[in-house]
Amino acid sequence: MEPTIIGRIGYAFVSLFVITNYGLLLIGSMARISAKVQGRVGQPVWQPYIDIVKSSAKRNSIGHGAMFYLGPVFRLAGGVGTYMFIPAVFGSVLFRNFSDSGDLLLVMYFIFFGQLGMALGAGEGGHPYSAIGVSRGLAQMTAFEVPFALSVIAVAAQYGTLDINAIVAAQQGGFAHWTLATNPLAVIAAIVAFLGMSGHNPFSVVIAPQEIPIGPPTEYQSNLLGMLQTNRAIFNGAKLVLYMNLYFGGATNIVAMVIKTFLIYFVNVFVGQAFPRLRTDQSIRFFLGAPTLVGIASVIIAVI
Amino acid sequence: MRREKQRVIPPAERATPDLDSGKYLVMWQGPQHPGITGNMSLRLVAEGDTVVDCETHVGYLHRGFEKLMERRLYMQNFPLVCRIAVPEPDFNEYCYAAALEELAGIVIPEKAVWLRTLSLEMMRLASFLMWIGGQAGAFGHGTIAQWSVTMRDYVLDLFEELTGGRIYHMYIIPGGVRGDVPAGFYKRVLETMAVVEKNLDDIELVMFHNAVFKMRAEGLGYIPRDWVDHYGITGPNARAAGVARDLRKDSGYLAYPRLDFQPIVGTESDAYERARLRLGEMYQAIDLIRQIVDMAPKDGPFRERLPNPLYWRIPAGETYVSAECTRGEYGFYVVSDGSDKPRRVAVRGPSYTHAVSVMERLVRGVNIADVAGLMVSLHTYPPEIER
Amino acid sequence: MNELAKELAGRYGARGWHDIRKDLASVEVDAIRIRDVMAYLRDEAGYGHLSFMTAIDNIERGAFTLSYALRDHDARRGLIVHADVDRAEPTVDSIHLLWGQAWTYQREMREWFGIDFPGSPRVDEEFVLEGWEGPPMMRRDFDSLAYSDATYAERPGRVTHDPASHMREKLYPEAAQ
Amino acid sequence: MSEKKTIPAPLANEGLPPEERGLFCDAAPREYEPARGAWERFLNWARSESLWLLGFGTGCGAIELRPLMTSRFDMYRYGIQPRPTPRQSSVFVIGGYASVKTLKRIVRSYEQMMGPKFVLALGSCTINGGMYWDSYNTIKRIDQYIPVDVYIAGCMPRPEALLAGFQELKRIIKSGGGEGQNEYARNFDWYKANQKKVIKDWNMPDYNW
Repeated sequence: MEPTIIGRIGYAFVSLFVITNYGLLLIGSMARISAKVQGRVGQPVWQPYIDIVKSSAKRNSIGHGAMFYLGPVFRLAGGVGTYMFIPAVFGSVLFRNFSDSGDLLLVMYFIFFGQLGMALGAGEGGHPYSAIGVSRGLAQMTAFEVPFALSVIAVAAQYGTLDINAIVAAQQGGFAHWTLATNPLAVIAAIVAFLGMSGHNPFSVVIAPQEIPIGPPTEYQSNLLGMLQTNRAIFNGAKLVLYMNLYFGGATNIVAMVIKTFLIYFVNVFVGQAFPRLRTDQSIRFFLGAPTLVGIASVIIAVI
Repeated sequence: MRREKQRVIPPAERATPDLDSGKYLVMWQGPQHPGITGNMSLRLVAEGDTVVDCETHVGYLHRGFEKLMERRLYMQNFPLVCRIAVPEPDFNEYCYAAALEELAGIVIPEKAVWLRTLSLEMMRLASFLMWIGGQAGAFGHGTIAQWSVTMRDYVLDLFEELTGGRIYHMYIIPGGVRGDVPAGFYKRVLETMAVVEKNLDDIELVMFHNAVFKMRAEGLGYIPRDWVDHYGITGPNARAAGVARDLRKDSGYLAYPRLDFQPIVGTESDAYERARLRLGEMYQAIDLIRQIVDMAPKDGPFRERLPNPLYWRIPAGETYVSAECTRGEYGFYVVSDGSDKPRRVAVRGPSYTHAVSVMERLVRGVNIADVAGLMVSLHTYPPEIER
Repeated sequence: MNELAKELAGRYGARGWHDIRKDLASVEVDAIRIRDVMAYLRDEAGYGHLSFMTAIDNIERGAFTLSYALRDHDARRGLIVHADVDRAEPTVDSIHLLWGQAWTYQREMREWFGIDFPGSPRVDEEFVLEGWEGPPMMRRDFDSLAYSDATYAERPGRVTHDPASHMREKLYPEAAQ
Repeated sequence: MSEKKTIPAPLANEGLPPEERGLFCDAAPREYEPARGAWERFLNWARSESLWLLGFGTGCGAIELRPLMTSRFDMYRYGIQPRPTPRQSSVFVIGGYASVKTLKRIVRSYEQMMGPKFVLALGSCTINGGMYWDSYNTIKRIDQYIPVDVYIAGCMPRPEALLAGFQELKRIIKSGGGEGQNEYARNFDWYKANQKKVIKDWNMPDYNW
């Protein structure tokens, strides 16, 4: 039975709540896994929750004008918007979100909308490190967008649609139908782009604590920081779900979703622990090199 | 010759950029900045992503040691000197003690010579372990720091057993060393060295064979060979430029003439080469510690009898004692006027030139992102600049 | 007396060559010739490495004694060059063109002792202090304890003993009475 | 604390060029009323379990923060982690002696931190001057200049002592005692007068709340 629009909004809230918590736990558990690599015990898995409560419970905060406040709002809107147009679990009414109302292009737009909004707000902070961080972030974003967009084009061309539900539907029926199996080059380009997108090493140029502590959010504090932390969880979850849908056959139940997204994210953290950080120019050169060529090849494979 | 080698600017007068032109961005790196070693600050003038000018600002840690020492008895100064350089206090203790012994004409027992050498070499190892974490961390690789600082902690455990202190040991006192070796200590030294050596192998694999680290560090901060004398560069920074100078070999103090080692010399003189060279020195330190454990006399006195320190007057004179610490030439210049307090104590720290003159010169033309990595690769430590 | 001592004495009127130990010596020159002596030592005599420069306040003589420590790495020996300057009006030639790090030491001496080095880069800027209003603090007539007591608030309860009398009371209580 | 209110400090951005004065605020900080009852207890619990250190090694005590951060002692276990910017951090670790030049930066960083904020002072030299009791350039007690929650004695305090200090800080916060921010606001004139007595070159903006 098709739920009413009110019901769908209610479902969307439930789904958003689930992905927020999942994202926070994912960040917490990944911090613990990285700690294991480093030979430590690491923070509690629920530490991100406490951090958000703490940040929001700060008693005072400073502002630098309206745009400064709008930065995290835009970013949160970008995160929520991205998630709202992706089906988290294929075929589920609860986790379908509004995926039938939007397509892949809208999702891609939302991924970058948040970053642009953040750039505007952080620039307002007036700190030179914020400004440098913003310029680095935007420069790297344009670079990793090339392989990512090529890979998305390959997927769209392969399945002949931009509708994410249709793309997932086309991948059902076992591993051999996944994009991973049918067009591995597109997956390679996309995963490399994801390293840049998630800002782990070696592509952590945006927040680089030893260089520009800590980039765009330098001036953000208190509840604004709490908002950014919440968004980080949602946005991470949304991107992981998108990747799972596009390349790894989607998920038909929540357990499969958790396992697949966990593994995708794990690749990031794993790479992040083993590498130092590239410079901005090096990372741009990297993304415009091999990953772009792989992306072009994947498009060619998909078209012929 | 590696590609992307930094352009060599001949030593010349510093040209100040026109800040009013609107072309430049002035920003401060430090003192509250994770990418700075210790507590000092750099005032960078950047054009785009490139630093065009730099001024170092020091003095955040100035405690006036040299003035305080003039107010204290010779023996009262002894707990003070080790606080000049926190990561490796033993070199302060050794240089101060050796200077006093030379002025007062005291000859220390054989066992003290070996224990001092052991203490200095362990300190070198600990300091390098701390440094390598900082170098990896400056390029964003936190894992290495987690490993190496823990290894340093194991070395500090040895110090704790030997001297009772983790950071400040106050072990090398005038006249010898403060205490004897605990039973079974040498065995634990060897065990720890095995652990550290194994971990260094891991670090070499993960850090030095890492493409990203190579991309960042190769060609960064090239020090030409003719700068070495002009700027008074010493230690690994000079050796990486191909100048085989090592005071342990040249001056031959303590037990070093009897130990088997050769100074490690590099050629490329960039950040990667310096890191590589320091890794080699860590292996060398482990090797030297093993030799010392093997050769050190197992019995005998460890301290010469001193006069009552409250009334200890040292004959008038002056001397300069230097030792090769991890960063270069560390020296104490002590002037005595025959009273029970020193007339003047001056400390020569290698960072004095590395962190100020060389840093200001090298940082020009470097990407903002590389400033932290460059600074760490010079292995500077601010307290010995300002004392 | 060796070759270098004779040479320095002949050329620059250096005196008082003194071998501190087998690889370290000291010699005294006039402050007015310090730059020539340093240039000679660096270029002709092989002392290419400037270890450090500092000053000693000989308040009894009314003079600052400058100490320049040089090192010849090839011959493995060091040399400390002394020069006296008038304490009332201390001005010395700058050697910042000879060694790249000398200007920092000169800036330090300017701040700590009040010795002027005309022409040295940034010599009048503050080095380690900020907003310092007292006299140059490394001069011997500056009392660090009195300044500290007058400036910084103290926590009550801290006691300072004279070590000699305190130890006498602790160890030999009967003799102290 | 009433006798502390003696000399009112001038509230002006002295030392700033006129065109920059408008960028900074002349108003003194104000006190913030804590929430009531169980809600405040919950918030205090969250504050105590998520201590973000300001990454500012002000003195030699900072050297023992490295082992504390790394795998031997691993302070992340207790929800403590370093943070590179004062805006986001809640705990300021004063790493030992503070020279006058550093004190200025300490005050600045402290004022930039968002409340509630806590100060942990390490080493004998922050308590009574320690080894540098007669130095002309180091202050003798840090609590004259900023409010301090926990002192850790020793030179230097071991990482275990630091961990114990953090546990004590947590206990204080949970019991509602970590009101350093309000104390600073209440006795603001006194603190400012003390700071200006020592820091002669006040060439920095006064406030930036």
